[in-house]
Amino acid sequence: MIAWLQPRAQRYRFLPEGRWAGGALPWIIGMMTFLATLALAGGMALSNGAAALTGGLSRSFTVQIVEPNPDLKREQTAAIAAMLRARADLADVVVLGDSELRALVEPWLGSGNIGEELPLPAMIDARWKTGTGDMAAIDEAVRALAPTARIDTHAQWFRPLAGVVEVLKWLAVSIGVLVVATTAAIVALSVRAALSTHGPTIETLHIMGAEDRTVAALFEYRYAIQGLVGGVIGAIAGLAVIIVIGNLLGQFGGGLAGEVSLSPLGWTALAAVPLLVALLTILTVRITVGRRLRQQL
Amino acid sequence: MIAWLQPRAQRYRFLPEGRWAGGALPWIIGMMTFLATLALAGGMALSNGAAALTGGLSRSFTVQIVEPNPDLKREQTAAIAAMLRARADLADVVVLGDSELRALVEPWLGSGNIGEELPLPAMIDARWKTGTGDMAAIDEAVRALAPTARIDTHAQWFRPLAGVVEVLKWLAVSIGVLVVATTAAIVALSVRAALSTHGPTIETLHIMGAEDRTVAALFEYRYAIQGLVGGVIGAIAGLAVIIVIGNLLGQFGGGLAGEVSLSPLGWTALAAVPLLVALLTILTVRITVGRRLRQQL
Amino acid sequence: MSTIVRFDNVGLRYGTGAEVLRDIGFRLETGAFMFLVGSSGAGKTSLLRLLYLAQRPSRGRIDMFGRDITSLPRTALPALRRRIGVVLQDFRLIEHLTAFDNIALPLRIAGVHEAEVKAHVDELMAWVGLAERRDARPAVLSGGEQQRVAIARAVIARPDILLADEPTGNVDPEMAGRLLHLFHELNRLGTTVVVATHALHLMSRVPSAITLRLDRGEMLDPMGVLRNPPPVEPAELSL
Amino acid sequence: MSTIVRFDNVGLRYGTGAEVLRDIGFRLETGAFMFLVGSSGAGKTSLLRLLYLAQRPSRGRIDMFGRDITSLPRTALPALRRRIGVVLQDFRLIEHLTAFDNIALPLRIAGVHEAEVKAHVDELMAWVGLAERRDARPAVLSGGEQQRVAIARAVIARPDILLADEPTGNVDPEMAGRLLHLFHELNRLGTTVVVATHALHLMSRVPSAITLRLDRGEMLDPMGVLRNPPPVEPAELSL
Ligand SMILES: Nc1ncnc2c1ncn2[C@@H]1O[C@H](COP(=O)(O)OP(=O)(O)OP(=O)(O)O)[C@@H](O)[C@H]1O
Ligand SMILES: Nc1ncnc2c1ncn2[C@@H]1O[C@H](COP(=O)(O)OP(=O)(O)OP(=O)(O)O)[C@@H](O)[C@H]1O
Ligand SMILES: [Mg+2]
Ligand SMILES: [Mg+2]
Repeated sequence: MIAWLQPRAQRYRFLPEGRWAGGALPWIIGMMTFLATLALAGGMALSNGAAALTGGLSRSFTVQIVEPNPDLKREQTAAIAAMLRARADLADVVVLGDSELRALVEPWLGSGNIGEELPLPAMIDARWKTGTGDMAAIDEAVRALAPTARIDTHAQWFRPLAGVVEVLKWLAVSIGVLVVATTAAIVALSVRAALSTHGPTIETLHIMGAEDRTVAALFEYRYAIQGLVGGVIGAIAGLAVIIVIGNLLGQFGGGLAGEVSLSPLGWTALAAVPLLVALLTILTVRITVGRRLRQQL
Repeated sequence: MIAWLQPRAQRYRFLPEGRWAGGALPWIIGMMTFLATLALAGGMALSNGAAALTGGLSRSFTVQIVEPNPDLKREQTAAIAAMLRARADLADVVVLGDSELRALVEPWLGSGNIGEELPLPAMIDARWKTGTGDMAAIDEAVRALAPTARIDTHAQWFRPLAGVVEVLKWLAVSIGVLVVATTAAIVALSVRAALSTHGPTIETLHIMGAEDRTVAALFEYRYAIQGLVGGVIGAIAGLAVIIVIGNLLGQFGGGLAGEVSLSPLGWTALAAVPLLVALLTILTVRITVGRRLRQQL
Repeated sequence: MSTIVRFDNVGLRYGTGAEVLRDIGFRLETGAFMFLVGSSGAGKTSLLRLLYLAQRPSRGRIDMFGRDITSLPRTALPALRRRIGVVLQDFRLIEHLTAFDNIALPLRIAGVHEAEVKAHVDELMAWVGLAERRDARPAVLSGGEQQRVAIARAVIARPDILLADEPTGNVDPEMAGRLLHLFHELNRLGTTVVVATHALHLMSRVPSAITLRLDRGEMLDPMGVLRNPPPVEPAELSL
Repeated sequence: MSTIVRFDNVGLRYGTGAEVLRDIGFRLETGAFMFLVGSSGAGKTSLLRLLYLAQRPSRGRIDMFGRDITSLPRTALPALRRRIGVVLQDFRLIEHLTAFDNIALPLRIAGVHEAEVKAHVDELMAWVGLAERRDARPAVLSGGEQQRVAIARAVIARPDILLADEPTGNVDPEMAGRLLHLFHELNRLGTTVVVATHALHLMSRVPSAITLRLDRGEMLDPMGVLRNPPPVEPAELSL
């Protein structure tokens, strides 16, 4: 298992030292890791965003009571709020106060222009506890209490955006998977090339009684180092870019950035990428070399 | 120059036929081309978006005249509109009618609630012809005509978003450049491996009097095909994804998608990617092989 | 003395071709010295490939070191290979290793202590006239030098059995005699030696040697001495 | 007859090492047959490397085909190389090509018509006893078979000068004689031949041959015949 950590494998240099593949492989692996990290982070961020859109925001709706008679309006508002609060599948039923409504309207009308005489509608925000419940039932119940009331579901506003986010999320995830697969293909290509270059050496070692795992370890050791170096370089570069972009989004985007940021689990997943790449490298090497060695008796 | 098109180079198979590098190289090149295409398209789309934001939308501004006295308001509005129209560096000066304003406010107040008695502000949209002009001068001129008037520059709303778009654009471009560089590195790695594998063959051909360009052509021919195949596969996949994403954005995002779409030049640039990749492949091969051949007398 | 190699009715074909070895049967006693002769393409190298476990026979049975190697699992072979020294027809030196490191290879594979490696290898290199080429890589060695490195590598670990394929094709007659003397000395110390060669004039140098003559894949053994060899005289340890 | 090769005070060192060839000076007339002898490491292969333009001398001047090859530009060399046939000590066959294709290589590099290639190669393969191994790759050929492929490849294009490095090290004496006869025939047809060999007994087979003896990089030419050779007899075209 850890045969490639045996000092002898390096000490006796059965394979040539120095930079294999002209030293380019770690950089190539680094670049691929960088892309994978970005794609993974993008996918996770978009996934959070999509969850926020389809989950949090779109689960809430607003009841608007447009009733010129202030008393009747207040009455209807209270009745509807009570009805909504009574339901077990709703949460966060909030009646918006007059001042909050005024704040919403003010940008459009200019401050100080809205007198008491302006007939603002009453508004009640509510949210489904899980998923989206039976909107039609709510609609019916509300209309029974206030025929002029209107229900705004946020979902209808966010659904298109959520669709786009969903598509982008899957694009990012697919790219991530493709990048990882391509990295394995590149490593395999490089290993096959090395095996072909060092084929005579392998054959000679084999004839002289070297065990398969000793020979395999020579390759695993070298590629593991290259994979690890490349993975760490790429992951560091990727994380740096993610942090910078995240900060810029936080600076500029305000609220949205919060929805797009990563969970601690997400950060852990990103940090695991270089290890994964190194592991993938070793696995690719082991399979490729093993197959080559079993060609000989 | 086109020595590698000579039939003899293939006919006599001085190098082995069949899939080199286990047939993986075209797929790897294809994958990299796919990524480069996406990054390029993303960069161009974001660049268009950024231009739209910093250029079109952010060049416009709105003057709001908040004046309870309707007559005075009408007077001031006309004066300001005349002043703005008189300027040579502004265009599209539009006074928003009462009905348009009502439409803007209606969602917030409920339809039918806005009577004549509601003191709506007057609004004038205007746009700088090029860049953003001397906002302070406008501000001064407007205030001279209507002390209570307020100016909304759209730029202040769009600037943060424009910043994010700008950052993402440069990220996309950098990724594109990195992907292309990595592709060259992968091709070079593969060529060096092939040279090392076929080193004895090259030496033998050399001793027997084969010209350098004949030998180089053997490699160029094979890699050019692999580069072209990979480039076309990747570009087709990339364009397919771009078209799908573009359609989805068009479906969902409405107006924004228009700003993000590609110009004919952009499409041409994307279509040129596989040729570029093939050219890059040939160039990499020519340099790598040439260097190897000149090591021999 | 015990039997170290025993072939029973062995046949070998590569892929779907014709048999390149047919009905080979002989016994080799521990400590024997055998020449393998026959014209080009007769199957000498193929027979040696069977002996150094690079190839399984397509039929028949081969015993080496008292074990039926045709039925041994693949994992048991490396240990046996370390008891066999081989000089290949095309040398098979490792290109990136110096002459010293090439010769030291079998000792290092066997895990011998480095100080011991150095002493042994340096002594042997002097013996085959390569002391000055200690740090040269195969690419810069002359053909004869490469061949001597290959021979030194084959004998350095004092194998139980030494196989040499045309080991003197690239050296002058004087060096050939010297190398054969080395084989002979090893043989006297107990190593069983099999040498495939075209250089028939060398054979007279080892009077006690037996000869296996191949003709287009078949054994020529009119006397039947190979199938039922007389016991080998115990070697005097004189080196 | 004209001089085809002329060495003037030639020295060769690899890198910063000592000179492996020192003060080599001789003339080779067109149509001559020369044996190159000397013990292992004497510099035979190095001298041949100079002749097949794989190496420039570190000092002195070499003329071949009437041109000073030490000052020729790199681009002018391939055309000269196509007039030289070489049998390398390690064969250097191309692994993925069949015996036929390996032998055909020089003709194809020279752009000879395919029908002609086939006729010539098949005839020569029969001559060296490889007719049955036509489609075999080097890996499946015996050592001697490989050597014969290498020789056939060297002579197929009827070179002006044929260089052979230890061309009979892996074949039996009978085949060695046969190959030497081939060289001799080619020589009688006008090809200048240089053969480096340890097989001194072969030298008597070509009575008209001259001998260049190397000793640790120096020429042994006590008579001075090599520096001022007598004219070669016009060869009778008898083949
Ligand atoms: N791997 C292989 N696959 C197919 N045929 C092979 C293979 N190796 C050898 N042969 C054939 O088997 C026959 C015997 O070959 P082998 O190498 O044993 O001969 P040899 O006696 O060593 O000859 P030489 O003296 O020329 O080295 C030859 O005809 C050869 O072409
Ligand atoms: N490329 C090289 N770099 C450095 N030294 C070399 C190189 N090639 C050969 N030599 C050395 O030059 C000397 C002469 O080598 P060369 O191969 O010419 O000998 P040779 O006469 O052909 O010997 P042999 O009969 O063993 O083939 C040897 O000592 C060898 O080690
Ligand atoms: Mg053989
Ligand atoms: Mg030599």
